Amino acid sequence: MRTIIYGHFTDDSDLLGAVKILQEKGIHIADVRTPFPVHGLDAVLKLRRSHLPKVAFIAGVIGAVLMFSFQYWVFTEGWPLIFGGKPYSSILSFIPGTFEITVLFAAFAMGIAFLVRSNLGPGSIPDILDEEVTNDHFQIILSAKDNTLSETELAEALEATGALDVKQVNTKK
Amino acid sequence: MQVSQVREPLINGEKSYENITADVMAPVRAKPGKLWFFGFGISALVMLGGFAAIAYTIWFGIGTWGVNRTIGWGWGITNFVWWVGIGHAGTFISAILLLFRQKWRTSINRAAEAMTIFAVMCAGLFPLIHMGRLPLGFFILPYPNTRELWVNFNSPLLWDVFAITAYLLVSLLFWYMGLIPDLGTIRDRMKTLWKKKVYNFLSFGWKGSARHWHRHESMSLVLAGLAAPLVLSVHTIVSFDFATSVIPGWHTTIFPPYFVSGAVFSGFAMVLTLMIVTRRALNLQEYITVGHVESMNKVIIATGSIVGIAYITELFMAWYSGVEYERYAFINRAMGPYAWAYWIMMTCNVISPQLLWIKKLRRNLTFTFILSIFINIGMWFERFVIVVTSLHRDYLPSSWSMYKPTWVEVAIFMGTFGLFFTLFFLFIRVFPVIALAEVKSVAKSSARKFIRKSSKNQKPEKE
Amino acid sequence: MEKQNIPEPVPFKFGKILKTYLGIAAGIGLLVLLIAIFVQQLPSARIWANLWMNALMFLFLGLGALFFWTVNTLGESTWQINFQRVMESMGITIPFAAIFFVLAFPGLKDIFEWTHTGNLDRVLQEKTPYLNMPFWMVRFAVYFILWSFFAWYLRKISVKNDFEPHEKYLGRLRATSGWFIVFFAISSSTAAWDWLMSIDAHWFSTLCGWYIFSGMFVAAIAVIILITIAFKKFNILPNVNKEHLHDLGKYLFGFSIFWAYLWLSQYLLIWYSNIPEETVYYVERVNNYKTLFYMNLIVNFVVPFFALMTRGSKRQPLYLAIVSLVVLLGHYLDLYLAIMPGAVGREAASIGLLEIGLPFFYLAVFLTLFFISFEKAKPVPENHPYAIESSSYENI
Amino acid sequence: MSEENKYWHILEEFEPIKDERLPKGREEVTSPTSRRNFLKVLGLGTASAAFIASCKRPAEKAIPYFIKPEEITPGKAAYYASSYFNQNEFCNVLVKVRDNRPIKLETNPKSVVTPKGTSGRVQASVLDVYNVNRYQHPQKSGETIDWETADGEIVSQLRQLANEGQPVLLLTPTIISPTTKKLIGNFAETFGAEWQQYDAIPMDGFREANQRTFGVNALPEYRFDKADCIVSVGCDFLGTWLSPVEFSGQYAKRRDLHNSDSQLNKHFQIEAGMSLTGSNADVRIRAERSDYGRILAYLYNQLAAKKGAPAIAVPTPPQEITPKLDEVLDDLTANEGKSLVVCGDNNPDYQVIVNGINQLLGNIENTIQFERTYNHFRGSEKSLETLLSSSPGAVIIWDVNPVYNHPESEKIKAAIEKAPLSVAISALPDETTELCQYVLPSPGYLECWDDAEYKTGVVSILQPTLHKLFDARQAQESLLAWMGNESSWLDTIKNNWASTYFPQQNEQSDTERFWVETLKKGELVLDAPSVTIASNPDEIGNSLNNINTENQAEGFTIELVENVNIGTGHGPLNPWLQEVPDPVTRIAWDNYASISPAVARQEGIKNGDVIQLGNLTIPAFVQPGQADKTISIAVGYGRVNGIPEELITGVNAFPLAKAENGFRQFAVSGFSITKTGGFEQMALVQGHQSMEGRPIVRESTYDKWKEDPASGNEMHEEIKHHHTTLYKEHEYKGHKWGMAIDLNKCTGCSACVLACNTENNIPVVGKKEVRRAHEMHWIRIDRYYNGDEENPEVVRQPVMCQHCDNAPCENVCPVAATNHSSEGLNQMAYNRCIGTRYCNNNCPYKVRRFNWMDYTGADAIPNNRYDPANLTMDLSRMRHNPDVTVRAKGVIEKCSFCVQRIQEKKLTAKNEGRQLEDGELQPACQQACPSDAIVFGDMNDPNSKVSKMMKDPRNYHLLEELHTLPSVGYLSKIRNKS
Repeated sequence: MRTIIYGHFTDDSDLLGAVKILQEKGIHIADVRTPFPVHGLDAVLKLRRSHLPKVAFIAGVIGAVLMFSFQYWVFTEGWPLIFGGKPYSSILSFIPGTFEITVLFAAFAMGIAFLVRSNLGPGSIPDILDEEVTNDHFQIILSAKDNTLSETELAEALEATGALDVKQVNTKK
Repeated sequence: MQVSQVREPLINGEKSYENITADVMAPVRAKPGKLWFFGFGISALVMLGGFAAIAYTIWFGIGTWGVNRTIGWGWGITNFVWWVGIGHAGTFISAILLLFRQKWRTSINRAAEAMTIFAVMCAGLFPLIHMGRLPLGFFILPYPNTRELWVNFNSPLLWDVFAITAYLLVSLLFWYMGLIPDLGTIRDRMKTLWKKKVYNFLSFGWKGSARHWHRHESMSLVLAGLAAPLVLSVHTIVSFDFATSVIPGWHTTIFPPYFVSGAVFSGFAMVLTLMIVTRRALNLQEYITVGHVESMNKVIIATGSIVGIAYITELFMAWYSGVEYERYAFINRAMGPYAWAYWIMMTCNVISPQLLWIKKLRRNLTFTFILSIFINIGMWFERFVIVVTSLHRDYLPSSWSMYKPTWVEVAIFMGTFGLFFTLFFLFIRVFPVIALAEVKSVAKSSARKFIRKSSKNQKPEKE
Repeated sequence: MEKQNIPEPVPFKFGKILKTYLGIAAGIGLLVLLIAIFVQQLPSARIWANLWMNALMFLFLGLGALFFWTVNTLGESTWQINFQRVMESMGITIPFAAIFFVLAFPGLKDIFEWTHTGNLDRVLQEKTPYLNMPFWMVRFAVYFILWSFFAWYLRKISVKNDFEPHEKYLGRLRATSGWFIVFFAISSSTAAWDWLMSIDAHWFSTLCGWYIFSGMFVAAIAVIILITIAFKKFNILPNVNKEHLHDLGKYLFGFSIFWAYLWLSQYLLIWYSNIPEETVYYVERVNNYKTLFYMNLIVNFVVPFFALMTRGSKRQPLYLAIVSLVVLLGHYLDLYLAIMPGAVGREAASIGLLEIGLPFFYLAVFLTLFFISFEKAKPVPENHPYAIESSSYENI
Repeated sequence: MSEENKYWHILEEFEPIKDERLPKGREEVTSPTSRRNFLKVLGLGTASAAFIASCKRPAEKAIPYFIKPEEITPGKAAYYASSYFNQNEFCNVLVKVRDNRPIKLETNPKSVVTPKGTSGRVQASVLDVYNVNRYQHPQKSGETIDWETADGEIVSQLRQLANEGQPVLLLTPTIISPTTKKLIGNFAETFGAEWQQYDAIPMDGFREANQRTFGVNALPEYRFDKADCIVSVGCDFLGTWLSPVEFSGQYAKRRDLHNSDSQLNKHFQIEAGMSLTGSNADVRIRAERSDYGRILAYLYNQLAAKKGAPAIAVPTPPQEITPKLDEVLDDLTANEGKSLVVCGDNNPDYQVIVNGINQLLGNIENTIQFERTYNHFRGSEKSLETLLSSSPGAVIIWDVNPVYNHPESEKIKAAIEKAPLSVAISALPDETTELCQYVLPSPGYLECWDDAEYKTGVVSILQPTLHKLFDARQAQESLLAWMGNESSWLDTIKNNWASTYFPQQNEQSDTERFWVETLKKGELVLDAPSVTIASNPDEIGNSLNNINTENQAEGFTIELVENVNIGTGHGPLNPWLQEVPDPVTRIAWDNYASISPAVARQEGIKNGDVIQLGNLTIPAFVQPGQADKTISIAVGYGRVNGIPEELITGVNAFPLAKAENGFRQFAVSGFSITKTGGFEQMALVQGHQSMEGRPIVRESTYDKWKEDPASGNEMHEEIKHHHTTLYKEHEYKGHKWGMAIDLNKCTGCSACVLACNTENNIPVVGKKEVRRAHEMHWIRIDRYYNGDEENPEVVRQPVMCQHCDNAPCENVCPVAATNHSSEGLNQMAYNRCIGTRYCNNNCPYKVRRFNWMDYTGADAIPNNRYDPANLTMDLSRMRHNPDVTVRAKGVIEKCSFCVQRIQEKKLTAKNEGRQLEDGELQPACQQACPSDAIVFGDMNDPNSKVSKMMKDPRNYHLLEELHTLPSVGYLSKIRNKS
């Protein structure tokens, strides 16, 4: 059982302004929802750089190692055959396969990581407070729980920033 | 970031975020018209015809094609390479242009990517059906088996298997990840519940949270970084199919980069062909502007000229090499029994794109449309010239021979068009043809006139 | 976006200290050359080959920079404007490269087998319509006249816009760049055939031209980075920020990969079909220059690939500078491998004092010319219609 | 190899088996049309052979051995000595038998007549045995009847006719079997019958001429191996004339240049149409067919002038060739007694002059010998006189087809139909059997007992290697039966031998032993009879006069020639022979009118344009080297009866032949060409005639070779010198198989192609497919023309998989279906192949073949078989070599160096605990090559013949500049010309 206060703006620069103001007031912002990635918002919200690239890198390395060693094993240990007089370990021939698998691993590992991390995915039901968020509403969500101020104070603060129809709802969780 | 006033706007007309949503979603909302059903029906029929021809081939054998002891690959592989080539534009646009921070990509990348995927599907058909024993095609997969028999990692054809699969999957991923937010948008515009449910399922429950956007952006960038070399690798490997051989006209080192630029060349042409029609049909003229067409035409000149230079380099090297077989191969191309194909290729690929140096033509839609079709004809003939003309007269004159396709091959080729357009027709009805979120994000900086709905008593401070 | 407080730009002066340093460097170079000739008495082929190699390297830096600038102009990209003058001034050195080539002309007979008219085998006989001195000279002249013209004219327009700003200059800049690219697309390949591929006269590869180009481009970028960072350090180009370095880093990273891609394409295809008339080139190098052959790949691909993979790496001036330096040396090595085995042969060719010392001379001359030209104009083009974009963008 | 051959020696085993050996009430194993099962359960042997004889669908039912006949080791081949004879083709052969099915014919190295190689026809003949169109039961006017009734009715009628004194005519081909001759003699007595031997293309003119000049009615023995200078006037002795297999061997001996002192013969060919022999000549002189007489006369007169013999002025041949003829004369006179002049024309006058020339040159008794004369070609114009003039009461036609191959076809038809009794004894239906009341099926020669005296004093035995498949009976048996003779035909032969030949030899003391030993060897050589040669020079005078009065030919002259494989009309029944392209024109499945390029140009005719010649409508083919006024057409085509639809091709040209003063002439003048406007695409397998100046076939001249054996092959060293590689070649320890082909010996006879077909179960794809370049042959004989199209020089090159060590094909197969064996073989795993055809594209030699459709019935998908020649029927499948997989649709195949043979021999050697001897194992092609042009062996063995040849300065590899390192070497061609 917690209370959520939210309101929206119709322009990204308004939003940025508002966020700054709220932060100056030391109000913790639970979430901001926008129709598109607002430029500079992540900086203002001080979001840490994502780790997804690292995931990609690690997965890629794994893919590369696996594929290469597999090919090498097949041609030297598994069943060494002579093809057109080429040496058994014809490294150059292994490069294309290795490359493709590397990219495949990296890309999908990252894709999956993204979905898991943001718990998005087939069948996940979002808590949508304002459907226009995916259209032209830039929404700020405050939670009473992680703010010292009371619901009403928060609402007022939000109002003050110029947010439109500020509402309060109680949600479980 | 600021944009210089000199730049041509990417979005015409007076737009607010709301308008953009409405405009782009219109086709998904509206009921499909007669024209749509007509187009869809035709393509579906042609597709079925193609499948029938494929069944016929599998049943009676490749002997039903025109290929023979000398020319082992005919239209089949020609079409394969052609389609793969076309399948290069989408990912190129959305990956490489993203890396090069070309904003104009935003209004076309979605459709282009879709086209890429469909084209690659069409392409993928051919290596499969040109096999003598398709039922045993799974042999090319290195699956563990009791005989411990593996595949031949030396074979470019096997590299193809990896390349095409990886490319198709990664393109799909890239495309879909980009779609998620827009699907969310559609979901929230849908009135009927089941549609809402479906689109919510498809949108993976997107809610536009800043954190998600943050991750989404960095993921897109890395994906682009991964996709860029992938695009190059795919056609590079396709070119290896020929370049690793010893056949004059096939074995030449310039093939990898030249195939890639050829691919982008034909891909962009195909995108133009489609976009010029689509923007009309779905009236998106304000988003896909003449400016967009011009920028694409520029890429076409660039890649087209690279291809042209490659042709000439090949020609010169054939002479320079002093190898009689090489020399003959190229003399035969230009003067042999298949010279007509060679000259069609030359006119369509090298000469006609040079017209685009003229700004007027570059910005002329009708001209561009016609040219784009010419280019793809030319690119098809390029592959025909490489595959057939090189093979039909190789080393030993005793086995020289000629090739002409049978109705089966023609039907299959047509069928792939059917498949391609069937999918495309479906696509424009269920998914937004333009990347909503991305367009919105550049709307402010690049729209001719942006309608700013101010929130109450809020005067924004300019960046 | 990281806000940096931009300090006041310091006007660049090509001062005494700098001159003396360069003088010393040039002196070392010449000294080494003299030692090589009179003390070590190296075989003439090696001397000439070295002069040839350094002349090429000298040219590559200017030509590469010019290409970089023009191609960005055409692509309507604007981020490079803040250090555009660096490229301009590098381009100005092109005509002087011609002089260095001419200095090496007496040694052509030592470098190019096909010049030994009289005793040519069948294949070389058949090549004479293209590989003959007069025609070769004509081509040489044409390349340099046109390249120099473009370098000079583009620079002229760009500077002109500072004083009498007008949009037409941008248009002219684009048009000229276009023509340059067209000519460059052809000449870069043919020049590579004339000056490098024809050293191993029997060998041929359609890709050779583009491969050489990619190497040149990377080398040029490396130098642009080095100079830009230096100028930023001394606040000559204060407007150059991390974002610019980041992008330059990306270029270095990306085109190192592109170079490796072409390297692989060429080697793999020749290795795969293993036809003597082609393999002859690589057999020579793999057997007799084993270490250098693989070194080449490591320095020019492996190092930049892993060093510049992360975001941070590209935004660290010092770090980026070091990597660039390594890559620059790498491409000097690449050039060495392209020239020496054919021109000098296994026994005489080795990396000695000459190979290490001589470049200092050329480098000194290059920088001198560069500084002189850079001093002449404003460090950043003013009134460039897109200038605003260059100072205000960021990498995600 | 002959050492391991398990020859036949216990006769009883071939007695028809008694019924109780057939297991009763056993469950029948019915097999689907899969050959494999068929072989598995069909332990066939004598048991099921009998079974097949009795049932309609042979392979459907089969029975495992109840009691295993001890001569059969399942999976092991047995070889039986026998002989093949058909018109101008005779070979002592070893019949390779697997599970009691003859599947291949191989050279009998012990033979004195044909010790090396066979002809293509011999190789293909095994297929005839399993021909599905064979008569299976005796027939009376189409109705099946049993032998008893047939015999009863025929005998009674014969007796009746005999009493009425009506002539009974027995018409046979030339019989060379001494025993049969005797038998027929008796028969003729018993029924007062007249016996006539008939040849489709008779050589009675030759016999006549020899009668006149030498007083012997005989065909002498020609010794091409003894001749330093051969002059042939329109005589195709390497392809179709008299005894080609034998001659090819002799000829090849003199083309061998293995060491510096070996002597190359010089071969002049004076001819109108480009014949196989002509295409091999050192010097080919292009002359009109109608000028042969004059040319011979000219040669004779010139020689006579030199020798001071009487000469009779005869109009000289055209100016342009006389100087060339003088050249010929110089060489002839330089080689007196070591030269040989032959002419292929059946005109006795020509032959008389030829004899005259040879006499003047003193070749008689040297290169022409009369001891071991040939016994075939007994037929003559008179053969059919009785039939045509005095209408006989009964005609018994045994294995001849005059209705098809005699110009008087219509008259013969009438005569046969008129005859009260007409009996045909034949294995297969043909134009003649159609007309006869009674048709008595005779078995193929592989099912028969017989003997043969091909050359006087060399007698060989034919023995059955397969129980009679159908309810057939040998003609001899019929005769015996009709004469009421109880004794079996085998006994008759044995008795005859015991009485005739046993006394003439002294090796064996016991008749039975003698018989068995002869059987093993397959041949009995008796001392040659001595012959005295008369000499009557005035005959020459007469002949010269006749030629003098010969009236000048006007219009075009059509010369009827024999196709190397098709022969006189037997070939069309055999799809294998049909599918092999003609070695000169490279056209399969058709005959055509060869016209000269000049004529083609002026008449505006292209290949395939249908033209009208008299009442013959036939596609034209532009043949370089063809004489302008002569049109060559192959006989033997246009067969209709007893042939599946797809195999009916070409036009029957026999009707054009005509008799001139009592001798059949195959050159007829007075024709004009008219275009019909029709077009027929011919099955031409090689469209491009020129080598484009590429070093594919390297050649030089004898003189140059004597100075430098590497002449013409200099680039081999140069390329070796430039050889570089980016990875070192694999080492092949143990064996490393290689093949060397001597281009100087190969005549292009195509025996290798057919041997390969037989050995490797290669499917027949038919005319339509060959047109589409879908032919399947693993070995092909490329033919290129050099020089002017008027009279080009011809080079040939057999090309099969080169088994490259750096094989471009192996690299690119995605599924590793083709790779390199540890013995250097480029091997194909058919089961693994998925048919991407990438290997095929990548093969510079284009030797890989793809199964475009289901040619063999081995494909899993039903109802998609493409088998124009009905070779996938169960009976035809019995010919398959069980050691070689039958390939399915969509699979690549190619020459395997007969890996199955390699394995077999290796195993034998291993079991016998010894090393493989060089030459012990021979692939099918080498085995069948009559001129010993192909040599196979271990290149790791420095003493093996092949490694010696590889070291020969003439040796080179095809496209060696590509560094594919082939295991096949070619020895450059050396022409003996100035």
